[in-house]
Amino acid sequence: MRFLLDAEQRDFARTLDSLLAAADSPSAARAWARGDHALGRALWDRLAKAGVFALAVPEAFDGAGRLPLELTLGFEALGRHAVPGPAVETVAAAVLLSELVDAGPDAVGFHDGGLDGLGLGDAGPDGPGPGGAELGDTRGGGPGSEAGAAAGDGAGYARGLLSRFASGDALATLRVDGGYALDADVADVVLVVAGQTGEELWLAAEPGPAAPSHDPARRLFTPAAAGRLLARGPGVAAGVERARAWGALATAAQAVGVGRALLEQTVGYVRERRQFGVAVGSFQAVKHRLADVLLALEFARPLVHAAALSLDPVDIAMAKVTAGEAACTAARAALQLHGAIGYTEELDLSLWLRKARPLRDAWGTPASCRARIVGVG
Amino acid sequence: MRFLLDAEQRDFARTLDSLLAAADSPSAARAWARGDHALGRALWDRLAKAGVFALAVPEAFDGAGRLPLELTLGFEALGRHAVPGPAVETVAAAVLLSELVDAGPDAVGFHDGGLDGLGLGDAGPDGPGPGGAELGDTRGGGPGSEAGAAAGDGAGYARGLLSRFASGDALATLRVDGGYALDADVADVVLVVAGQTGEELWLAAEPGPAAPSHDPARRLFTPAAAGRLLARGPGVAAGVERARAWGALATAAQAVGVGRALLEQTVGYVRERRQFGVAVGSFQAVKHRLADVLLALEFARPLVHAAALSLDPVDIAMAKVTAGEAACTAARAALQLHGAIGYTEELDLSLWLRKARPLRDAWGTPASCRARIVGVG
Amino acid sequence: MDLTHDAETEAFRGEARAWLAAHVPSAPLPSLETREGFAAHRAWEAELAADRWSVVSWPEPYGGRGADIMRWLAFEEEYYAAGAPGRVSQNGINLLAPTLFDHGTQEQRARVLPPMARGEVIWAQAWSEPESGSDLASLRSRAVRTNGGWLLSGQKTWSSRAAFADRAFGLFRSEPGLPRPHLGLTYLMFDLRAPGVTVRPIGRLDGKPAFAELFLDEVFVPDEDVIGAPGEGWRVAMSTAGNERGLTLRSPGRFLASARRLAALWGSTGRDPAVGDRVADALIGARAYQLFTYAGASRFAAGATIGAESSLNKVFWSEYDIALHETALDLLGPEAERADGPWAEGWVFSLAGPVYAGTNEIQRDIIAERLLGLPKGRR
Amino acid sequence: MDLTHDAETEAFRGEARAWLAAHVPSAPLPSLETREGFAAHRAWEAELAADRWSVVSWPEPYGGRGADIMRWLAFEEEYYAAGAPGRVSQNGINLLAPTLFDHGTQEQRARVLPPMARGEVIWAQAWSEPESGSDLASLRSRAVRTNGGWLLSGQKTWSSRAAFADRAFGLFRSEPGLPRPHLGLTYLMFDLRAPGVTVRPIGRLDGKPAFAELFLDEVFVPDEDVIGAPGEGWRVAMSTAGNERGLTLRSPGRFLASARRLAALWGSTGRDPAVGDRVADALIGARAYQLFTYAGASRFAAGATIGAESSLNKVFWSEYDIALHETALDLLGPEAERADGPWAEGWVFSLAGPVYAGTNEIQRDIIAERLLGLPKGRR
Repeated sequence: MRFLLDAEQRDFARTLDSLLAAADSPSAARAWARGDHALGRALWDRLAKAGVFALAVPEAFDGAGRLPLELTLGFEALGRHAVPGPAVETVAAAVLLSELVDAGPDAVGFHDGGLDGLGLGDAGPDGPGPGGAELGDTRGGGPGSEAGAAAGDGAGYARGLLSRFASGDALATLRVDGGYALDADVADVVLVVAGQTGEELWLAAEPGPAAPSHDPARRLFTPAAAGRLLARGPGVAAGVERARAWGALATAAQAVGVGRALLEQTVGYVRERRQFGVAVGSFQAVKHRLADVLLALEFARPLVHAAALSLDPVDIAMAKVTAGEAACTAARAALQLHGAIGYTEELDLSLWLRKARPLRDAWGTPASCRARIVGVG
Repeated sequence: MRFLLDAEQRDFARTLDSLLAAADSPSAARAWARGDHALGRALWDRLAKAGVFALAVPEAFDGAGRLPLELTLGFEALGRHAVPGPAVETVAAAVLLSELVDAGPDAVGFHDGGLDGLGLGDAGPDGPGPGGAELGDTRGGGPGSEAGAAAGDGAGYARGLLSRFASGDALATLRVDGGYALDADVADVVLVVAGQTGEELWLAAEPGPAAPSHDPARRLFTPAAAGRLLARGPGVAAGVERARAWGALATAAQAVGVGRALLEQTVGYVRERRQFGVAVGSFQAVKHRLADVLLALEFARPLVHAAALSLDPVDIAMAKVTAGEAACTAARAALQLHGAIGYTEELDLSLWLRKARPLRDAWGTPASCRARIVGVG
Repeated sequence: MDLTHDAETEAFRGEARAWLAAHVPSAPLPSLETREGFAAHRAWEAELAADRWSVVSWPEPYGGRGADIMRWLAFEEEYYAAGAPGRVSQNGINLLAPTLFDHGTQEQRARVLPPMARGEVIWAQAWSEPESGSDLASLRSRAVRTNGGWLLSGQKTWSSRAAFADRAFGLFRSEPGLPRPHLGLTYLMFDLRAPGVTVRPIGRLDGKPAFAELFLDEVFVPDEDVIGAPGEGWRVAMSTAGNERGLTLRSPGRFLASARRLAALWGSTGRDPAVGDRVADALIGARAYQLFTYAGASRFAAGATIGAESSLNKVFWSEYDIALHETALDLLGPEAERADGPWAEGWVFSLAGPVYAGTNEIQRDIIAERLLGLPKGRR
Repeated sequence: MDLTHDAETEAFRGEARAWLAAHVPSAPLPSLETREGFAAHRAWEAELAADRWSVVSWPEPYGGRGADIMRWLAFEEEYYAAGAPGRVSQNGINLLAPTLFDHGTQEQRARVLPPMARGEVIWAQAWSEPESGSDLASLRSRAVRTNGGWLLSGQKTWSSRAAFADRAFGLFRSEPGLPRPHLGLTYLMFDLRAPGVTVRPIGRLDGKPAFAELFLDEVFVPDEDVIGAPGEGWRVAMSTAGNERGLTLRSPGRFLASARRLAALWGSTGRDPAVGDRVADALIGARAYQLFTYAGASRFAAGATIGAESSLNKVFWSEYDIALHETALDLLGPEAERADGPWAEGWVFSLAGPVYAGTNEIQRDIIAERLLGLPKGRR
């Protein structure tokens, strides 16, 4: 028992923090919200070089092996710096695809590139696939243009994607249970889980219609289960379950980072801002409110780390609900203690303020997490 | 529309307040907790002379007619001064019995004094009954000694009781739904509602076993549905429903009074008590906490008054839950801001502190009230 | 004590209800914090005014119906129950107009109020400055005496509606250097399109320009646009602030309607028993707020003034409003993330409640000091 | 980073579990705040001590097992999971003993600790005085030098366990008139049955004499019962207070067991969906508190000291404990009124949490000032 980050882990977290602090992530987030993804993708490249996106990809596909604890450190940094983009979704897609390629042919049937959308062949060969299937090929493909997939069968294609996720070269998004696929317009791969029992995995041809989120750096798409049927079988549903767990974990870590950023900025503000002749931070009501924010965050983070160690669904649910609520507590306090300026989009604070509630509800609402914890969900 | 107490109502409230302030109600409450009821009954006599116990009794039985708004003023005063005893229960019993004597023979069959416990005759004559049935007669009567009731039939007996309630001469308690009958050892009349559909009303022979309450001035009894079957029929269940409404209303008013007393005593304390060289009441955290108590009470009281005006079950449920929670909010703040001294039974504050939670749950828990408000209970 | 409106009020209520049923747009107007929505809401004000429903509590000569506070409350209940649009004129109607009735001249009332009632002139408030948020008395914008009027210079901020409004009102320091900061302030009205005025819209959290910064550079204001005596602005404004924080800032009708919508949402989303208590609390809170307001209105009708208890009112509705909207978002589950849903704008709007019109921290200080008598000064 | 106890700890845990399964009384003991219960709990301490389970973290010569903090945590988890009795010796074991290990003499440890471990001497704490609750430095009770020792005079209050305990420890002012109130205090141990000591039990809310007032009139204490140097008492005590507020005041095992009991109560009362979220929060809170403590213990094991973060710990468990018990009472419905139910005593006990060992108001000040760096001094 040593429930402490080791030196390497602390270094990793510190490195990411410095990297992102130097990278002007607020500008990237604002540009992303305007539909300009260049700065954001540049950020992703730097994070990929630091190894963040390899943390959910097995070594066989150029990943770091699956390292959930390190992943939570990465996502806490992403949250702390308001990094835009479908990062959680790319992790979830990576977990899903690697589960699929590991599953046997009884569990998952892959598209073999030679049949139409309904006909599924056996899983492809065991070795690494060509990996060279251009993403453009599949995105262009509708049900009537299946010939474009001849460059690789489904399993090989999945393997190729995994390498590209690990290198930060591809962004993915995922739609499950009729929910939203985040940033499907910019994602290189849009996956849609469909079918009565969630056993179909589609490569969507189109991002579908968009809806705005409270966080303008997030755009919510509803791609249809159409395009190419990448895989089918009970292994898809099982893989989605694992993907959800990782998605919830990464979101919880991101929420802790968002909460920390909000707390730090608010502490900084109330130390400087003066009203009635004194620093706002000297009022006891202000102090106590910020003490409660710290309390919420300090008791959320250990839950996130423990969930990463066990990957147990109840542990993950505990981490998700607690981190999400802590971020919202931080947001409410930050808004209140900044006064009117905090209510504007001009202040960078808004980049975090608007993220707290979406992260609380994405990848497992508090209600669904609590239901799982008491065993009714 | 004039949602304000009129001068007469304000006078009534003020009179009760002065009367009770002069009467050393804390000593009466402490004595009551020790099982010495003399001071408490003396208090009841004074309240009865001021007209409090006539407020739930129709004029035909020497009451003031039913005046629910004035009743809430009375019960707020009782709460504010921690008056001990089954006051709410006596009101509920008065409402129940007057409903029964008003119901027709199709709805309620009364014990006619000549049959055994299972045989019920018609309701008695319409005029005022003899009213002279000694309470001792009925309390002594078991199923085998029904002859003792020959002095009056059930309806006449009920009428006699109502007069005695109005004059403060008799205290009643009531057991419904297998709950507790408060202070059944000291009550002159112990009623028990029983039967599959709550259509039987028993005059219990014995108070039954006692259990302690968090408030030592309350003792919880479980009398058996045995002794004399006073009345039976669907009118009993309907009357109990009305009695419950009045019980909840009176309890809500009492809770507001308890909350006010706690707030006043705590404000007084923090103005005097000094720590770190200043009055405790000058700390912003203390101020804000007490502001929240005032807020809770000031928004609870109008609900109590409105419920008294309409006697609508949803209005009463709103008043009950809000007043009960407000009293508990006041208790928590009072305990915290008094520090250790507030945690002792020695300080009179404890007389109110220990009342808040029982009143919150008696005559309708918050859960049952909220369920009724959203229409599922 | 009774809760029954008199026959006159009920008749008035019935008339309002019938008019609203016939006129309220079937589809919601676009947000009033957008250019398009502002215009649509201005048109709605004109439609209200055409049948004298825009300022029911004003005297008839100014476009009102002389409704007393009980009829005003009844009107508001009907207004929100009908799902009618938000009031783009509210700064003028709720803040400036009461000041003009109390402190303005006959000429000012005749000139300013009718176009306000018709939505022809929409008013922005201009209280705050960058360095004085909660601490209003520390204002620094100046009003300098000139021939026939005043020259305003300085900066105002958080001027709600100013992005698209026509005119504004606020306090300016006309006599600097006096011993207390509340002294030497003057209450003025000015044109947002006058020379020397620069309006810089500020986006609120959802990006809509709900307020603006105003940069004033020797903006001429004629003497006729001073309200009350020069130098007396603080006293004049405080009567407005008292009004703002009192009974009319948020009418109970608004929350009664919201609570009913919430209960309907709960019903239509499967009556989740885990959320039932919070739905009940929303229904209770709306009723409690209505009753608290009725009690205040009854005291007001009996000749009392609204004092520090308006701080109770402010804290209650602002926290209630957030809780109600967060319950709605929780019922929506993952759908709640959509910023374009019917509950989304209400939620964003609610978040500002505890901050503006006197932060809830300050309101709680006032409650503790003025209503409970706790020692002043330390915070 | 890992959450797996080493094999030695697991073996230790298994041994504790087996012992507890064989020894924990099947029926709960009477409340330790009654004379009868105090005696029963004292006997239980002796039973624990007989097999060296009363002070597992102490060195073996004093009756312990030299358990490190991880084994101590494992023991506590097993202890509460087994439903074992409350610890009547906790003042001595958790507050006095750490002070003696840090500041006592070899002679003092040899004399004081073994009878403490065996429950033969039960210790009361004597910190507070009537005029110094949260403001401990303002103590006024005196220690006056006399031949071979000190004479204690004055009044102590809120002395927990003192109604039935044997001895007490606390701070006394030995050098009055020094410029700062923290100076000139001396840490002493004294006998509650010595001449000059009057113990007046104080009933807590449920009437049980959980603490007492102590009146001291020239009570002689020999020099051998001074801990640390005379005049250095504040420094000596602060190490104890740090310990009290740190990791050992409330062990996570206690709350893990309570949360499991709450979940069982929820299950046995029909799984009311309106209360499910609060049951989930109790389970989450117990786990979060366990993990927070593990993190602190890991830092401690790695050589760090427990600082201001112990204030986070204190606020968390004290508010958690009340919420957990109030959820239980809500599940009990009207039955919750009974003061003799299994949850009742826990609830009354929990209510004191935010007040004692430094009020939560002071803890939040500390969190804000020391952990967040907000300006000190104004409150």
